Amino acid sequence: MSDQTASEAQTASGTLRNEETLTMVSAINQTLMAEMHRDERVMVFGEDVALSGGVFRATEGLLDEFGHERVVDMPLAEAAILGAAAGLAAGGMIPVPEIQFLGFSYQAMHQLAGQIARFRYRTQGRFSMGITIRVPFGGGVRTPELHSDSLEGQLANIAGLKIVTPATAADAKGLLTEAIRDPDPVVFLEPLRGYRGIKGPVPIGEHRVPFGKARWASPGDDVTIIAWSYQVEVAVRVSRQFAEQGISVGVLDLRSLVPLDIASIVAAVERTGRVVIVEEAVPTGGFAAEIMATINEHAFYSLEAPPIRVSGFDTPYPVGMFEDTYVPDVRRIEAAVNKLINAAP
Amino acid sequence: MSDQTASEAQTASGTLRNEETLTMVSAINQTLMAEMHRDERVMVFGEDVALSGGVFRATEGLLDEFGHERVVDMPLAEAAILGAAAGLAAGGMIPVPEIQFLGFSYQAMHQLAGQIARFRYRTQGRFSMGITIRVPFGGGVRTPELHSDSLEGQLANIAGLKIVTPATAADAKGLLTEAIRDPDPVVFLEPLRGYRGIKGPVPIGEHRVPFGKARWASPGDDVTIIAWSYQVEVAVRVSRQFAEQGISVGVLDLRSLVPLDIASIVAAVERTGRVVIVEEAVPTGGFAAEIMATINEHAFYSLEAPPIRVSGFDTPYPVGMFEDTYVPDVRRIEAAVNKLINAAP
Amino acid sequence: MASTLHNEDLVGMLCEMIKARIASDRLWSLQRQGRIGTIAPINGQEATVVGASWALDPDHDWVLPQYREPMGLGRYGPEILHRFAAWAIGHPQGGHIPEPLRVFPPQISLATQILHAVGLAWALKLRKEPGVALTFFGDGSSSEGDFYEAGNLAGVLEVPVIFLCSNNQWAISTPTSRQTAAAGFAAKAEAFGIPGVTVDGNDPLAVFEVVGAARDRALAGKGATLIEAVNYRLGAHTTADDPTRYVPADALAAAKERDPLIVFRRQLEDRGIWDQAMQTGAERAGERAIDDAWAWASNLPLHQTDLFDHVFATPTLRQQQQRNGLIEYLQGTP
Amino acid sequence: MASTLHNEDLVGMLCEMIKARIASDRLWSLQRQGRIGTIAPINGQEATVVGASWALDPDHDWVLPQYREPMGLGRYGPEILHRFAAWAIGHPQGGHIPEPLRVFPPQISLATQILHAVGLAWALKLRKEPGVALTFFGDGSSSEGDFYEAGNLAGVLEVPVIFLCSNNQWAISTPTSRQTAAAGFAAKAEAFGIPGVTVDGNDPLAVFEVVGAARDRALAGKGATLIEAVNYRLGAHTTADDPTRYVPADALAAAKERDPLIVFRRQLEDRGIWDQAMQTGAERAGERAIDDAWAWASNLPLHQTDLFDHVFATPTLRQQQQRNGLIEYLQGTP
Ligand SMILES: Cc1ncc(C[n+]2csc(CCOP(=O)(O)OP(=O)(O)O)c2C)c(N)n1
Ligand SMILES: Cc1ncc(C[n+]2csc(CCOP(=O)(O)OP(=O)(O)O)c2C)c(N)n1
Ligand SMILES: [Mg+2]
Ligand SMILES: [Mg+2]
Repeated sequence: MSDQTASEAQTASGTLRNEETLTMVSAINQTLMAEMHRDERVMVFGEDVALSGGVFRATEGLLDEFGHERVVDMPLAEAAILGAAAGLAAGGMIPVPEIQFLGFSYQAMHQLAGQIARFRYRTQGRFSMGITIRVPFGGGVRTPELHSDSLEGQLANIAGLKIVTPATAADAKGLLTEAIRDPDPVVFLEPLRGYRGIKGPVPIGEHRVPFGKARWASPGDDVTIIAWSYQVEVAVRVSRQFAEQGISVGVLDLRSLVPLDIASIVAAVERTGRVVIVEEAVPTGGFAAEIMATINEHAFYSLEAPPIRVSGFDTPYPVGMFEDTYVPDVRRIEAAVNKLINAAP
Repeated sequence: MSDQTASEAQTASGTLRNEETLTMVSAINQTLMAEMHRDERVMVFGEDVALSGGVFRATEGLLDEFGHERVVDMPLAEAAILGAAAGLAAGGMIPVPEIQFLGFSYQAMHQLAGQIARFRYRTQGRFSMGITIRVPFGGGVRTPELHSDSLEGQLANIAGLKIVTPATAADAKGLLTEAIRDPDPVVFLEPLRGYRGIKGPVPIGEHRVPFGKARWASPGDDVTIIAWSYQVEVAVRVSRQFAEQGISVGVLDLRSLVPLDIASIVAAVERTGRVVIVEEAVPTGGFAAEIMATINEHAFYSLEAPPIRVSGFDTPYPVGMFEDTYVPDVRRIEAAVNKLINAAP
Repeated sequence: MASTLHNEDLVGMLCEMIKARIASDRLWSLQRQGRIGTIAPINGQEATVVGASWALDPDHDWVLPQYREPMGLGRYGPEILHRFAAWAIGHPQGGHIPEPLRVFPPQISLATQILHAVGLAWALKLRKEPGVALTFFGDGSSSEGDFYEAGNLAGVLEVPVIFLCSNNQWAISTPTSRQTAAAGFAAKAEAFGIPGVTVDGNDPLAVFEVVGAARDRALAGKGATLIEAVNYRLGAHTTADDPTRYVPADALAAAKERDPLIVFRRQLEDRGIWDQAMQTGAERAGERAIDDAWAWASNLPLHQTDLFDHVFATPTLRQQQQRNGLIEYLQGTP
Repeated sequence: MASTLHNEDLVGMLCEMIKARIASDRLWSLQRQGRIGTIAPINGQEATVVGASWALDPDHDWVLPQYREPMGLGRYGPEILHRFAAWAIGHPQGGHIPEPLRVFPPQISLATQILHAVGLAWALKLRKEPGVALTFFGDGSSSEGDFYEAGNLAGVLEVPVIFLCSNNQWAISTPTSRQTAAAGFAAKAEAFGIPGVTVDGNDPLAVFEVVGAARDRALAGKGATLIEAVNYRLGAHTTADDPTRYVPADALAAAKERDPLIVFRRQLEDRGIWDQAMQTGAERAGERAIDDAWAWASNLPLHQTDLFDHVFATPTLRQQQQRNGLIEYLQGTP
């Protein structure tokens, strides 16, 4: 899967370069390093990003390289982190703030949804918010409360934010590079489980992956699984298992939710007519519902059976002992695929 | 429409009583009055709710009736309003806080989504949050920024909140009564345009409307419009116009989004096969997408054409001069109905 | 320092104050005629805004207002009032204050701009630009977490920011006694480790002086200052408000005695640098300024499809599709 | 007042402090064995928590902890530790502290509980119940807007709440110098118009005294107090943290000299009310307490379908459908 990514990845020069094998967290760390070298306006700040290098070590080494002016440990206040980012962006900097866990973006939602997402619009282009907000999210690692919540559905309903969800180490690099260079605010969602759990070849040197272009993590003709972030990895496992039975299950990795690659979704529905959508979130109002709506609007007549969403449940993200039940896994996705295969066309 | 509502409304005693004609804001005011008389644990607080009776006069007269202990002007801090509400609920009170406009619930999202919605779950029933959060929302009255945003899609993705959206004066009373008596947190969304723009008969005396039971604001066999809050009013106008052409367009008023009346939605789809969903929100990730997903999951094979959502646009809620274009109106809904009528089955 | 003010400055300040009041009153009437949306008058806060603006250097210093102050920022050029009129009309260009004007658009989500000011001041410091960021906010807004987070962050970062709390005694209907139990709003500076100063907000010279001192301090690399300017809201909260429901008549009457436009005029008359002719001239100039702003704003072209502009630098495919749908709809061919 | 403490109180306090340390260390090892999730040790903060709890009346006073303090709340009964062990395991019952215990579960979303404490104290006042609400929070958490909004609201409402900032010098890797420029955390009380007190958080008697005074004040209807208890985090932030990356070795060594367990023990030995036998006994009792808690927690039954319980008093239809789907899935017949 990762090989395919790297070779498919679009680079600025259009050429293919050497690769190295990295975990996702290393790919992120290298990218921050490279972008800070490239443009001295890029700065990293947040809770524990400097001295300790981040609770997941994503910002390790940046302080030594760039000093206290550009790598800053902030007081413990998420609204201050994002509110200051807005001011910094207006003042000509390129802020790359970190929110320590996505559940704590709620503390800053008025700055994120009410301010950062609207600043360019409110000022009709005077102040653009070229801010990349890095945030870990997603389940599977037995964290305390509010550390594992998948809130992308809520974020996607906030017009003015781009929502980016890498599923491979190479994409983490390519999409993060793109995010930092994008003139608009990007919420860059990093899967907790993926930091060290996802590893793969990453192009050496500049590597950009445009937003809004989904990736076939695995091609397939019978059923399509649409996923993003860590669940792409799970979906690919499902696809491999079906492949052994001679059933061809494609996995479409959305890469970014906003902008959304509608064309690839339509192509997937046209190709297979049967779609499973996987998300770790609360289903009601989650992003899988948006994918369903998009399919209905653009590819309804190609559907051979109703799309199925495999999600968390309509409960808060639960305590550790419920986690494996809550987060979609191979078996639940398999069941959905089987149901679609058995559905009459 | 309102006649029909009042006579359909379910009352605790099951009998029909006298009605009076009220605006929605008067119905809300009377209900607060009645509930505060009924149970002395009920208290109302927020910005400008006491001395001035609320910026829409919804809480007018409460201070005189119940005094400064139970009707309280708070410092200007939304997180404090909802955070204190959580503590009050844990301490045995029945808080009915007001957030002055839904756009400012972002300031309190960590208390709403992270705390109030999860308290019962976190404590496995020890502390329940019988809080009713009254909030005006929705467009059409040329407010400044962040006063008109429809965020119900985001709220619905927060497990643990009930989302209630009255569309008539009678329902405002019946649902608010229910909300205050509900042991769980309810976000009670009041349409700005409806405060004085919606008027109708309201049962005198106790009147309760259960959550999760949609209402046929107008019955219909050819197409169903699913709507909530003020857009029900607009949809009914659309329905009347089609009736003149001999086309029967039903309007299903959801009344509450969480819990959702799946059965009535399914019945509507089975009856008409063609569905328009109306929301004032940003479409991407909005609640109309959830309705589409629900239809796909429960009534896919009854669809005769793909459901259509009529929404705002994927932009922040705009300035006044764009408002009439942004908010769904009769013409846009009509166009959607016509498209469905013309769609091949 | 106030000592560096020349007579023409004092005259200029009073002219700006009069202009602000006239603009405010005019917008009030326009709202009453149904020609613009909700508007929040500046009446009573002119001395605070004009005094502060006089201490700033428009070529280097930034202003981040709440929603009343733009009417008093004539020192930053007539464009500010033009844009404010467009904002009141509900035209999208009202939020666009063009380069190189160092003024932010009105802020509706209270206290959020205080954090923006800290971020902006941080950028000035990092880029070694010789300016400060001054942000206005109300007594009510000081209760929001953002105010405190901003003050605390500014204390830690030592950035060139000035927090100017315009204490007009009311947050809509909520008096300061329900807003805080602190010994005044300047006392909150203790929580941030920065200086806090209280000043008579009806006296533009006093405001000028403390803002000037805060600016000197900031430019000297010594960081933030919190200023409380005490004034009184002489009108309604907004056109949607009825203050007779809650403002005690005697308090209002007393405040009107201290109306900065009257007091400062008297002061200049006493100094012999102001007379009736100048008053009439200033009033005419004020009328002209709002006439111009109104004319400019009400002649702005608008296409409904501009609704999609500037959400992102480049619209998404979905936005383009929606825009195309809107064009069809507007052409009546949906 | 400290003067009302008897020898058995002092002995009881040290016993609780030892119990807390032992529980903390045991949970640390259990995490290292992979048997529980992330845990935040209490080491270094025992005197603050135990001293404060001793000033409270468990029958009337509430405690709203952050995430470390539950280990030190033995005064509220052994159940607290039982539940905390279940919480650490990731069992849903860990968050349920049963009636009538006046203790909230651990709070993860920092500073949010400070507002809950104000609301709860408000309820006590309205219901005329003779109790106070005490909330613990860290130095880092004091930077959140919620802390300030809570302090300000408590000042206005004059409710019986005690804000206890346990200043262990670190918020994960962030030292207090990066957290605020204020002259200490107690100084922030100025912003709220309430008293602020700093106390040696390594001395349980000093903590007992200031909390007792704050409680008296609160019960007398005089409102809130902010207390800063200065101590030092002797261990890692959590089991996921490596403090050697950022805690200066000399500062830690100096703090270990002031380890409250050593200092207070010495004090009691000097008074002749503690000896090695008592120490051994207290340690055994501590081991037993965490053994019991662990046994209780690890034997709790669990059904995966309980996942849906208590979201609402009555599940929605959709939740019921999801639950039914889960049952099918668990039975392997999806
Ligand atoms: C975050 C937020 N909450 C609530 C409101 C509604 N609101 C608008 S103005 C106002 C009072 C503001 O008072 P103050 O800060 O003192 O400013 P003033 O109007 O007195 O100049 C309120 C509550 C808002 N705009 N933003
Ligand atoms: C709102 C919020 N932001 C961030 C975090 C992540 N986090 C957990 S503990 C911690 C540091 C807390 O420091 P402090 O308040 O001093 O408490 P201590 O751990 O030192 O006892 C952080 C940043 C969180 N849990 N909640
Ligand atoms: Mg005010
Ligand atoms: Mg700490």
